Amino acid sequence: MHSRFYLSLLLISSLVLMMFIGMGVYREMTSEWKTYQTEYKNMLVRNAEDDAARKRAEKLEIGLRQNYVASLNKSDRCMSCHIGVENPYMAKADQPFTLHSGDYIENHPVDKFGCTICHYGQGRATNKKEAHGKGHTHWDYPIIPTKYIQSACAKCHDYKMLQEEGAELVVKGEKLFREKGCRGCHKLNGVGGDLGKALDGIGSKPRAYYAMKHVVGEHTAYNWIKQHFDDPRAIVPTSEMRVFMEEDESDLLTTYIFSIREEEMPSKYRFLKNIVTPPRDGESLYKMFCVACHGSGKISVYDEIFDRTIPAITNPPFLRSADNKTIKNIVMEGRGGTQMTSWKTTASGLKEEDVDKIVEYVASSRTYERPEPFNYLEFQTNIDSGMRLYNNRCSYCHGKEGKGGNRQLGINLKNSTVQQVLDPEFLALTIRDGREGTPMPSFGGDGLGLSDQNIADVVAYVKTFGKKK
Amino acid sequence: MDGTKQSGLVKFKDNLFTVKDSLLGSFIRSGAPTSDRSRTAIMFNNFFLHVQTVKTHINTLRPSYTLGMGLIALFLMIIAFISGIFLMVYYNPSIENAFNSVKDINFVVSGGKLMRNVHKWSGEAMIIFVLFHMTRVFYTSSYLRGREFNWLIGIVLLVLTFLLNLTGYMLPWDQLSYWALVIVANIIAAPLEMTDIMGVTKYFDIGGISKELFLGGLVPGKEALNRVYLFHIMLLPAAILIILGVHFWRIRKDGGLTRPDKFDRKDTDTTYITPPDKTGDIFPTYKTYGLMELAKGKTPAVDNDVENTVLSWPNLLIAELAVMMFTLAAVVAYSFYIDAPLKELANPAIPENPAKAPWYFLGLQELVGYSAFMGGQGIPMAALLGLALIPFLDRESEHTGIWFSNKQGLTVTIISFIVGTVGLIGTLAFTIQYGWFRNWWPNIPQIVIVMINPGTIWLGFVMIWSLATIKITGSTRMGAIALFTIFLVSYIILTYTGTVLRGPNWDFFWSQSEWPIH
Amino acid sequence: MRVFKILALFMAIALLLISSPDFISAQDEDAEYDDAAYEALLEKGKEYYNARCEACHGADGDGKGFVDIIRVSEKNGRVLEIYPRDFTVGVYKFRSTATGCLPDDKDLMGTVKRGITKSLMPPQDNISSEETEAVVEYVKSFSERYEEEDPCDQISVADPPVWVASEKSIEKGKKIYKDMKCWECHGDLGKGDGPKSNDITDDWGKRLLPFNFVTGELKRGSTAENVYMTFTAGLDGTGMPSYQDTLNEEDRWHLVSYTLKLMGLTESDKKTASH
Amino acid sequence: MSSEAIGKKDLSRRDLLGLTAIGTATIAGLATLGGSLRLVKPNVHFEESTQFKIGKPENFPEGTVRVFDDKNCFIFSDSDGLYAVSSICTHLGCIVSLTEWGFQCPCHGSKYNPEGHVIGGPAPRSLEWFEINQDVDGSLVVDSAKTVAAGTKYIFT
Repeated sequence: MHSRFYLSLLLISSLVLMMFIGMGVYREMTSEWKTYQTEYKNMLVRNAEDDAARKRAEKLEIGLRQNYVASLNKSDRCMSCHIGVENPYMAKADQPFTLHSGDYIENHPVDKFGCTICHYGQGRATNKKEAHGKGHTHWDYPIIPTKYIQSACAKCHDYKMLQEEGAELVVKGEKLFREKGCRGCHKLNGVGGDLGKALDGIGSKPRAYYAMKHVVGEHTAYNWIKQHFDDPRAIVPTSEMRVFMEEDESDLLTTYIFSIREEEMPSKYRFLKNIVTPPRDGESLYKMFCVACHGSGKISVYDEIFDRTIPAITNPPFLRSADNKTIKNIVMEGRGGTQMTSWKTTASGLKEEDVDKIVEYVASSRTYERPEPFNYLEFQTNIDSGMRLYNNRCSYCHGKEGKGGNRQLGINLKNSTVQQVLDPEFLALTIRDGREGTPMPSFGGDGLGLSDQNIADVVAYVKTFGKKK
Repeated sequence: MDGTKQSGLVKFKDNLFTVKDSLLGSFIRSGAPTSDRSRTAIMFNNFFLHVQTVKTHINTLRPSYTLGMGLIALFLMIIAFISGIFLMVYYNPSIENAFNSVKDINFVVSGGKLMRNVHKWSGEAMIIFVLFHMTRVFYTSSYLRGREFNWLIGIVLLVLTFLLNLTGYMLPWDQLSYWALVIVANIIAAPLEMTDIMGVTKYFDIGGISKELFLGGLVPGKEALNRVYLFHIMLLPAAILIILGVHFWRIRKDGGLTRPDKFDRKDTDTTYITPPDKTGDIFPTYKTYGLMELAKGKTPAVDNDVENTVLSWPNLLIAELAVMMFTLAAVVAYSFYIDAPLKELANPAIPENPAKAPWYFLGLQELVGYSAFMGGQGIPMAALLGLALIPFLDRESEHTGIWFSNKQGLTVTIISFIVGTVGLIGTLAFTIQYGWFRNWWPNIPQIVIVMINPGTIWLGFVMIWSLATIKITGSTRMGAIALFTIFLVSYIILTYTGTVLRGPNWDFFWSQSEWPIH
Repeated sequence: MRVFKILALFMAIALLLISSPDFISAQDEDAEYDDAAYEALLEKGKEYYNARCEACHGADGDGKGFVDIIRVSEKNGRVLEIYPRDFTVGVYKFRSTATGCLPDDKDLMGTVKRGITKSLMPPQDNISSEETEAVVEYVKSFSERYEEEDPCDQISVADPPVWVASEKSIEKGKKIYKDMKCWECHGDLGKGDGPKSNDITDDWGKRLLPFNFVTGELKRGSTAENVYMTFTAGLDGTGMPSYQDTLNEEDRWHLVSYTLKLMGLTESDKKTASH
Repeated sequence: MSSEAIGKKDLSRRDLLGLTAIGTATIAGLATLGGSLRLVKPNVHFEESTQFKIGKPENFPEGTVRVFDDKNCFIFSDSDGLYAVSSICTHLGCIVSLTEWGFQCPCHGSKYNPEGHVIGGPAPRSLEWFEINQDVDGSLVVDSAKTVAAGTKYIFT
């Protein structure tokens, strides 16, 4: 009866401890992978064709399988469950035992490549939830959906080879990336616009890089990228991204996006047969950097995303009044206060010769008739009269003081390019003749009836916007 | 010659045949514990047991007196030490491998996950039980009568416990580790706030230098991990072991655990003791004493109090064994169900939102929200200083060994508890609702915020409250009770606020379920 | 902010109407203009029209000004082609009169003042009431319809019932949206992408795109009353009919609730948006 | 004597609860210790696959001697066929080098003949011979985890 309290405490605690140690051992014994391996072993034994095969099957050791590839720094334990991945007899088996599809593992043996180098997921994990890394697992790189798996091929192979040998999805994605004008806003390898985030290593950004709030379904980077191609503002409400996808284009681009990775493959894994550099002629460059906003450039459109008019830049009336030098100036300087950023080499990484090519392409539909010149300097300009005219005739599109945008059709006149780079003749011509194909009407004689003197006055007034008061 | 040789061999032969008994005898030097004498001998012949007295006061054995808190804290530490050694088998302190090796412990090491959980939870439970132990010691006035020094050592042990936990938190090199490391490094650099105000940062950058020494660089990287690892597995454990040794030695020197001056045995005492054999042996009724050592306080076996002592073997040892088993079982059971967190790999580019320190520092982080220097260094220092000074400012030792001293003590505790709860929640609610100086006057100088913020105001209030209590009750003991109670309440409320009520951007939320989805 | 602006606009208009009784009486005495005064009014209107309206609506009011088609690229990439209104036909979308009727002068004046920002028609916010009257009178003079017909009476709109935009009302509206086949043009989710959306034309054969509730504000303004008026009066010249006869008043208000929900303008939407 | 008796009696009274409690505690403690010690044995090895490809059979004409340093293996080809010999000394694991007369271990002077048999020094066993297989694509695969009897030579086409 003595020390009853402490002895009872000791007895109960010891029993509880033993119970939990036992439960811990039991949990180890019945882990997910052990269950799968036992099932696999039984399957092999049951389906063995002869005694020798049965003996081999019975000798199968149940234990963790690890594929350690030192040069890739990968320790993949996927085969602890996907144990039949190299067994040709498992072609028709269900997951997780099934043979790897296609003939990929012939050239990419599992013991040299592992699994996560292509499929991602958490190779070190030994249960399905953690290994596949979906949902709330605190793993940055969940297993990649098979529709995007070709992004992994591009880590080692060149696009020509991929095109020829059955990885055309990522090739198409790469082409789309060039032709949708993604780099008009996003820098890649230091070249591109500044409106969006740089895309270097975007494919290996961790999960936390993305704001997952609006993503439908699993909160993975794959879903984020795919869904934001489909509808940028559904994922990032304040996004200014202009990208409009047809059917499977978003999948293709997503595939390409995940091939842009930070980590480099060791050279012995890379297999570059024939690298073909993508074309860098004027049209390709225009597509790469301009097309996202300007489209074909033939018509001008008021854009609700930018909340301002995106001017037409390849229509003949524009080209008639703007020579290559003017266009190049606009491109190089950009238009301050608008989404048109500067394309100087220092700002965009684009070489000057490339800008020349783009300008040449833009100007290629120029007809060689020149407009009747407007000798601005001959006029005695009256800024007050210009102001009155501007406020009466121009301000309801271009806004007071030429700010433009915000549900006003006219473009911004206040930026430094208009104020400093463009000469008054150019402005006067534009006012007099208007811009066909854009909402800018002709204000000159036959049009809305302003005299040349009036036009000169307006130009003089417009040119005062840049001055600081 | 021949005979001598012969007898030598015979001797050797005899020794050889009796080697079993003599070997056993050298291990069990006192014989089987069948008599009081041998039970006593065990206690003082064994290195590990001799730190304890041969006889133990019944009061010490009463679970309702000590609640076993100190013992539990000790055993938690031992569990953490042993499990830590097992984890060290696999852990690799490099930024390339740390995270992976922790993943390996979780995934492929047999029982690795359980071991990691045990290590984590025993470590964190240690904080709670050290605080509980401190609370017990305080409310039973056990810091008095020569125990002032041991109280100070206890505070050092508390700080070491915090540091051990904190450094451990940083080792997995996941997002939690990394951002906790960043926050802690910047709290260390917080004196910058003061030197900036004084304009002497250029000449005397104590904050910056401390941070650089801690991190081995300017941002957390491989050097920082190495240093943290060194602290966690070497310096801090060594320090805590040595100081713990002193702590126990002082308990012995101070005359064992405290007990009331007037101690009455109760009938219920028999459920947790075995009364000594009164017959013969070394504690006869006619006993005499020799001077063994000089010790402060009342040794167990003087005066009539000897009636209230029992032999440590088996009474104390069974109690200790039971508490140890209880602790181990509880930790293993908890660890079986609840996994230690492990988030994504550390990413210096993407902070956690909210980037929270480990929970036991979230009270501080709440204060840091007002001023990094005051919250991270000033107020904690003041609180520790206040705690350390308690035994020197309150010297009323008449109620030693009695919970809450007396009825008045209990009343003061309850009132202080209510005042602390209401006052602090009010202060926090006000700050959360209306903001602080910077929200009202954006250009206010930093020095004003450093000096006057909800944290310092609360600190001031606590001091005034304690002084007022001393004045009203006329007892320094009551003032100490008021101070300590509010300290405890503040720690709990601030920690709760920082842990549960603060969400992304350090905004206020009633619970984590209200956090916006990322 | 926008709500505030719209509200301010309404307040201004309301104030204007209340504070100038002679303005209203002038309306009533429309027919009693003497010719000279009418000519003077038209002249004034023409002056204003030529400065501000001609560029788009054309010197002859036929909608063929120099500006021509205005293209707007919506946020989802859909490009709307906007043709300035042809005043010679005398068919107007934004009326407070029954379908097929001429609009009330107040409707026209309201449109001039407010502009149609969605279609980039700028609001004329610094125009006096006389000028408005003059320009409206001038615009009316383009159409022969005004010589033959009189405008119908305005449909009176009561204040929206309190339950508009409530959960229950939205549910009912959703059902009506389905039953009345609104989705055929406007799409299941109101994105303007219903099965018929690709082959709608206006009365003059120009292609029309159904309204996308999700991205746009309503041209006549996105208040509950305006939405209600659209359902009641229809948008003449387009595929949007009047539901005055097919839905009772209560049902129309339910439909308003659902529309507001699709546009994200209900109270609960605003709450979540501010988070 | 009497004290002994009382002691024994005392012990027996406490026996049931006390001995059970202490016994259970001992078992629980040992179980915990045992379970913990199991943790020390690694379940996975961070080692590359033991199988490695050496190329097509036609690359190994008669008389070929090839050294695979990173795999610790020699490949020989003679008139009887192809064989793979380990370069790890059976004494204490140093790497042997090829000489005119066989293999020489630099660490403690073990000597082997060209077949891998010990001819001198402390080595207790002959060098191991590895299994060679032909893969589906025709290339040869050596598996250093599978040893075969010394003298096993393979003929591939």
